[in-house]
Amino acid sequence: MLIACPYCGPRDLSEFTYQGDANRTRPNPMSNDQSAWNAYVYERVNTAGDHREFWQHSGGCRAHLVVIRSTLTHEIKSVAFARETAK
Amino acid sequence: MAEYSFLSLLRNALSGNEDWKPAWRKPDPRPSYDVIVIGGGGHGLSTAYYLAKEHGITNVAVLEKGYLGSGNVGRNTTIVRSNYLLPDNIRFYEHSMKLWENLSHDLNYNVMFSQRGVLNLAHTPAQMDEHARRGNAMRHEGGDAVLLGREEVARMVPGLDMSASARFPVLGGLLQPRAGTARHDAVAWGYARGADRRGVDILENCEVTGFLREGERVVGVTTTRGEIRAKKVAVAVAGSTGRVMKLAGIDNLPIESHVLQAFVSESLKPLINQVVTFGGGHLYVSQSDKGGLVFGGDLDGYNTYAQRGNLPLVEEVMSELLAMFPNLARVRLLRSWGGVMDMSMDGSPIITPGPLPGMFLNCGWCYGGFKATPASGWCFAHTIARGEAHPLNAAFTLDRFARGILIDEKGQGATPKWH
Amino acid sequence: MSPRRAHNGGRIDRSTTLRFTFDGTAMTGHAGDTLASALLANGISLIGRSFKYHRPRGVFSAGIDEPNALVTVIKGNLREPNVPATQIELYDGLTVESQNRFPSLAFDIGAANGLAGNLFAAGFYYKTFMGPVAGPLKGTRFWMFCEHFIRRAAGLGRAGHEPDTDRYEKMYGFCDVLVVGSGPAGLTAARDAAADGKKVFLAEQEPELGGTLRWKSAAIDGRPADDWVASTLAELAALPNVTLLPRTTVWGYYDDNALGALERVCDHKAHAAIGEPRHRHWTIRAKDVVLATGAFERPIVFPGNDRPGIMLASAAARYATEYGVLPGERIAIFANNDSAYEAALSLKDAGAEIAVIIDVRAGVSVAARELAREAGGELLLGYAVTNTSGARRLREIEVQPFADGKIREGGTRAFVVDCLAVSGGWSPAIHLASQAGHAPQWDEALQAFLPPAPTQRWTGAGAFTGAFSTAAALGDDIAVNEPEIEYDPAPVFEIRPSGRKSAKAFVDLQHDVTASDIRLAHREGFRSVEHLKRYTTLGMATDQGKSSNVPGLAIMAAARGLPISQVGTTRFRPPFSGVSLGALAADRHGHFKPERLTPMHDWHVARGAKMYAAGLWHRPMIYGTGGETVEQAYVREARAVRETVGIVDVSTLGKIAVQGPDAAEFLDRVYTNMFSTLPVNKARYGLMLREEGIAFDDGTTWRLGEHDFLMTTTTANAGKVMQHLEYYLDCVWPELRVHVTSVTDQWAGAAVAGPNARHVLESCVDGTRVDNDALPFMGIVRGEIGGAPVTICRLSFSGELAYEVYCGAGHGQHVWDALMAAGRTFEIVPYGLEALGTLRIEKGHVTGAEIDGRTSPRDLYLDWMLSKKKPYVGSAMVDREGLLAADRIRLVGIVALDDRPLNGGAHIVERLGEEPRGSIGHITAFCFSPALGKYIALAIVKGGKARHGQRAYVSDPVRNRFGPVEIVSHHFFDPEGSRMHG
Amino acid sequence: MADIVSPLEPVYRRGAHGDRDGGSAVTLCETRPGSIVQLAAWPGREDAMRAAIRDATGFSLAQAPGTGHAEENRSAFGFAPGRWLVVDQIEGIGETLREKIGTDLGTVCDLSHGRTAISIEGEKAERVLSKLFALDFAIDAFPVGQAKSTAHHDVFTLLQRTGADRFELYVYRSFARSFWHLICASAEEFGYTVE
Repeated sequence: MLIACPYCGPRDLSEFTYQGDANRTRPNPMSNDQSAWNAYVYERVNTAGDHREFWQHSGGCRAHLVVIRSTLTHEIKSVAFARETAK
Repeated sequence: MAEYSFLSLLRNALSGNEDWKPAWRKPDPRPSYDVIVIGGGGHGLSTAYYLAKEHGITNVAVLEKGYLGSGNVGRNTTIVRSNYLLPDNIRFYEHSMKLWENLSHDLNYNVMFSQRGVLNLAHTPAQMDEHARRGNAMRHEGGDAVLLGREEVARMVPGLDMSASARFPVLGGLLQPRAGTARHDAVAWGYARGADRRGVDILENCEVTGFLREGERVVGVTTTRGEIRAKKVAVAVAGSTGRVMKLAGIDNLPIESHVLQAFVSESLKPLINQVVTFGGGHLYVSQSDKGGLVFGGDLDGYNTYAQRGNLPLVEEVMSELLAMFPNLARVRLLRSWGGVMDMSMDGSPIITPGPLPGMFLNCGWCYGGFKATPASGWCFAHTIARGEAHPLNAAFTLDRFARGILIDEKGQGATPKWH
Repeated sequence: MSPRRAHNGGRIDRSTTLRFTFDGTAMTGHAGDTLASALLANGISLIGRSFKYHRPRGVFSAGIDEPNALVTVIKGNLREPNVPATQIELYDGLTVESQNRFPSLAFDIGAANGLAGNLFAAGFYYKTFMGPVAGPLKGTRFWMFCEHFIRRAAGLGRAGHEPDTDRYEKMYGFCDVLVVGSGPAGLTAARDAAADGKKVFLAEQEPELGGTLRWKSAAIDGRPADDWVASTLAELAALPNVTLLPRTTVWGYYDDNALGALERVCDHKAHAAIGEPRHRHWTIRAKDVVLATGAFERPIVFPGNDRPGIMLASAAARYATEYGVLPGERIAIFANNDSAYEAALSLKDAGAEIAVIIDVRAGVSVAARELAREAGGELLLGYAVTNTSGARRLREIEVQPFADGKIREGGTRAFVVDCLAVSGGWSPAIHLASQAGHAPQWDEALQAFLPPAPTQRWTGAGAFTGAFSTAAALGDDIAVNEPEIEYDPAPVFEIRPSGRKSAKAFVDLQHDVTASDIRLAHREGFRSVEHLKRYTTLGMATDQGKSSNVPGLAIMAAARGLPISQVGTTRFRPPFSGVSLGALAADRHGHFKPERLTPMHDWHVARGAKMYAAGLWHRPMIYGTGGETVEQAYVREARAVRETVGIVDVSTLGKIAVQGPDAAEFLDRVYTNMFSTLPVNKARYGLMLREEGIAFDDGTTWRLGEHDFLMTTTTANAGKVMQHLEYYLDCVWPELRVHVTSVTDQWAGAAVAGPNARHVLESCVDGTRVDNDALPFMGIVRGEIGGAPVTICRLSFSGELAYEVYCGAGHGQHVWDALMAAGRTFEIVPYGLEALGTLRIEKGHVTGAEIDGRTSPRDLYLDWMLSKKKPYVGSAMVDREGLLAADRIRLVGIVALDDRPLNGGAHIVERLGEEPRGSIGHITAFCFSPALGKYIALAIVKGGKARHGQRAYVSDPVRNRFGPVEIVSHHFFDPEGSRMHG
Repeated sequence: MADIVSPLEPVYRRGAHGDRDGGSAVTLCETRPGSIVQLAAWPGREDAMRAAIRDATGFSLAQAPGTGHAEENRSAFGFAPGRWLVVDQIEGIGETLREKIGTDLGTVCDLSHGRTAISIEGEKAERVLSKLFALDFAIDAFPVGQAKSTAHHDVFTLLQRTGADRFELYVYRSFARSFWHLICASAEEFGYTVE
């Protein structure tokens, strides 16, 4: 795979670390809604298709990215800085 | 159907092998069954087999979208072991081990389970202690484990880098003597034949396209071969869990699908007798009866349903293998493939009634699926037949995450790629 | 009769003679020979033995598709098994052995297996060897007894036990166009792309570029084909934007046009040059790929089709034309298409006699007839080979009339020949395309699978696309003069005489899978392609079924009564052909992981420290002085800390600069306890949880300025903590103005601990006072030691009066030396990890053995660190019922009551019985405590504190250590902390 | 001031090595700059940070990622979003920069001891680096002045191209000795000189 880091340009998969599902929203820190926390920490949509996910360019600029990638073909549809797009 | 034996082989050989019958029938779906098992892999087939054998429920169909055994039962590195750390896992896998030990007789099919031992190498004193902790945990549950010193390891595994200058010198290892390998395809075929002989219908090329519901209750499935109703619908589809459960409206589960690559070298004369695992990384290697070295390492580490991996992981695995066995650099990689793993949030499986009425779920096998095949089917059959878990799978619930009763074998938390 | 060198011709250099040995017999060949051509030139036709029946086998192909002629190459004490003789370039001194034979190649007792062929049919082992249900051989024992012999009989070559000392290398390549294959289509594609100014890589698996043009008799642009190749190559070689990669096999097509390629740099040489790798593994990123990988000829399956002397027609022609070797004196051709007629003529031109051309078709093209006439020999149309004979090589063939896909009885004729050249049509080499995407498409006219529609950026060219002629490969602009033959074959894959019992007809030559095996698989229901492959092992040998897949599929299709298109094909997966494991490991072979060294590393080693691998770091475990045991050493070191002063290198601790106006707020969120209240120049111990409320890491964080913190982490978790912080800053709280930067390597750290620690500092620190007022517990000061700036924090892991002295890493050794010198008066002792561990066990401090990813803060009695005033990562889930359960395993201390050493990983039980049962927890760390004079340990035990004062037992069956212990508080020593506050 | 000790000292062997017939196609050197300083700007303050860098170094760095500039004794380049590295042969420029860069602009982090600087120069420099990093070193893909953050397996590395056939590499100090062995081994087939 080749991930087009918005800062570094297209880079080899070996430079990146997968940081998981980016569909989840962290509950308000003050919230004690256990089902919301359970959903955030443990539940996954596990999409078969275009999947919104975090990657860190750990072997590069170290920015976290939000990547939309097909889990069926590995085709990458979009890449953006997580800071700018994270929910 | 005829028993397999040396005599039957001889008799058939003399008649030119013209009289062999199909190992299992190819029936058409009936309109309804007592139980439908979705997934014609190892777990689905063993579930059907034990439903028939242990619970007398024979009006059962196994639905497989492709060819039988096309999933992980035919894509793994064939390792059978029960060397777990946590008691819930040890008990379950130890039960599996006992079923393995008699499986060829039970099925009248040689699954070639060979107990040549699994050896986990240790490279630091801390790792020796971790291995001792696990070995002791196994011994306290009635399992077998032996802690080996450096010299014993060197004697047991020729070719292993035992030099003091090794990047991670070998200090010893934890051996489970009863562990070993089995012929993976034979397990699927043996269970299929065994279930079929007890009356189970195995329906290949029969993909589930939806669930039939009466209110909340699941009462059957729609498939590419028509609608099939059942009193109970059991799901055992490993890497496809997310996709199948979405058909039932379950959009979120504590499961991620990841690809695990496996590798085989060209065939060699006997070189490695045990299954050996590396402690300086994550790698396991054994040698098949045909002579190929069979090995694998970590997941590629990203969500995927594609049965294909990528190059960085290939290179990582090879460098770990050669760090253990520097004599293998001239050996060639012959084949590689990918299997889609249903990685759970704590690295342990789920075998449970629900989450909908009339439905039963078996998933979350991570790397452990193949060796679990007999016990998974055995426990799942019990759960389906009785409507509640057997003590052996009572801990493998779906609500353990919310409740914080985790079975985190690796201590990595809700990061599936690390389990 | 036997194969021999032709009197002239070939591209070999007859003026250079190279010596080599085969099974100890000295022979010679010429530069340009492969081992296969050289062996044939020496009259050797028996080269290997088959996998199952150990049947004699010879050279079958001239390329990478070779199933039979596998040998082991010996270099010094290194063995490389299973190398096709067709892929070995001859060099002076080459040493090879045949394999899978005992005692010798000519007489192999394994051949007895062939006598019981029907017994060993596909899948036989699934049906037997189960053994008795009861008795001493019950369970898996009988199978394992049988398996022992099966394993020894199976396997091909023997690998060695010696470490491979050769070098392997990685290379990353970037290009606009990667052309795979250098035949006419590849050369043209490379030339065209280069002319467009593209950066081009041209990879060719053979040593010489040119592909089929090296042995096919076409004229291009009015010149002989090899002239055209030479000039095109010269043109390409002169271009700066073209890289030619001979001996380079592109073996894997991965996502986003990443291709793996193996370059065999030194296999054709006796010795590598200085610094030269044996193999180089390329990852090539190509914007576009041109697949010009050609096609593989496939055989026809017929009884007795495996004898040495039977080979592919194109291979026979190639031996004659390229290597100047006649694979036989008197040759028969057997074909279902025209291409073999070209081969016949090449063989005749090289000096062989064409005895007969047998074609299953009733009629052939004019061009083929013309070629047959020129080649000489009888042309038998509507015939097929039905049997062969010859002990260790082909002696005679039998042919019978053949029509409508069937043998017609009667009319049998025999021909005495020593070579049979077979062509069953051509299969495009679509492997890479298949790896890259969809399933291939069956083409009825070509009777072959054509590449699928691309899912990645590649285009096909030449024979890969099913256009087999040279003219088609070169395109319209180049004039080609070649026979206008028909490549479409008759749809005949197997010749199956009816009635009488016939000899075995092999589909997969290497694995001895016969046509009957395929029909048996069908009979038993193993009918899908994958079941067929798995049940019979068809196509799973080292040649990966390059010549057997399509015939095998066709035989299954016939058994099922379906067209081949409906039976499907197996998907190709990497690698296209075997890749050395060494190449894939590349520079990590022999150097698995880099070493991380602290600034004082060389000093530790020079002082005789026994080093310990802590992740990638090396840390001193003990500094043994003459003859000490490990225990004696750490007890001496730890005692010195308790009694006077010691010094330990703590440079490996993870250090993270946390900077910015929101740094304090950020720390409040990631730590369970409060950091915003920490004054400048003070440090505080902090605990981090995962979101699940499970302990993650701990360490001290120092407030160096209002907006400037230095966080320390455990050595093991430094990377993970860094990633954890970056994740929250990028993905969860992007609004916080905080920067985190790894400064682990910026700072050298030394902890000076013991009652005399302050005196040591007082005598060497300039620019600051270090007394209790200036530097209270958890205080921070800055000064200099020996002219180097230092930051000193008074904190204690050992429980003694202690300081961590940090300085720039480049000053680390200098400061360490100064501290050692200052400590001399107090008999300062350097101590290692074992003593560090001893001191912390005595104090009951937790580390990675207790924070093992499963324990909650309450399990470790760190509840006091859980702030009630603010949320933090983990706060929402730390109170789940499972984490509050009474039977959780929690931290305690253990004292051995039998004065014997304990062990990490030993379990704790309430009572000892016959068998180890009833574990209530385990020991995480143990030591002999010099302070207590006892063997003590930390443990995690069900119930924790509630068991203090209870008697229990250590149960350590894997080390056979059992004995009484007392469960006590984990705060063994100075629980009030008076010493460190002093 | 105490001398800064290099982690390469025991393994640093000046002179010609490897294949002498290769004619020393590569020169390796530990450059030992006095200061290596990281500057990090808050989002939205990147332009101001570049202005501060211009004031401190005289280099006008363009906005584009990875842009850098190098002169004899000083260089500066961007290597991550909002982050730059300033390298100077003189010690202590971190202090100077810290005075110029306020909390509202960003942060300054001194890495002078934490990174080991190695230069590689010569006609085979690109080829040697291609063995180690998954980067296209061709000059059109990696122009002079440009910097890239990358890694060789576990060894995180910053690279700046400072000439047509010259690159400066910055690796973590603790890994420097292992990395040095690796880069020397990679250059061996061409012959190399350690300066």
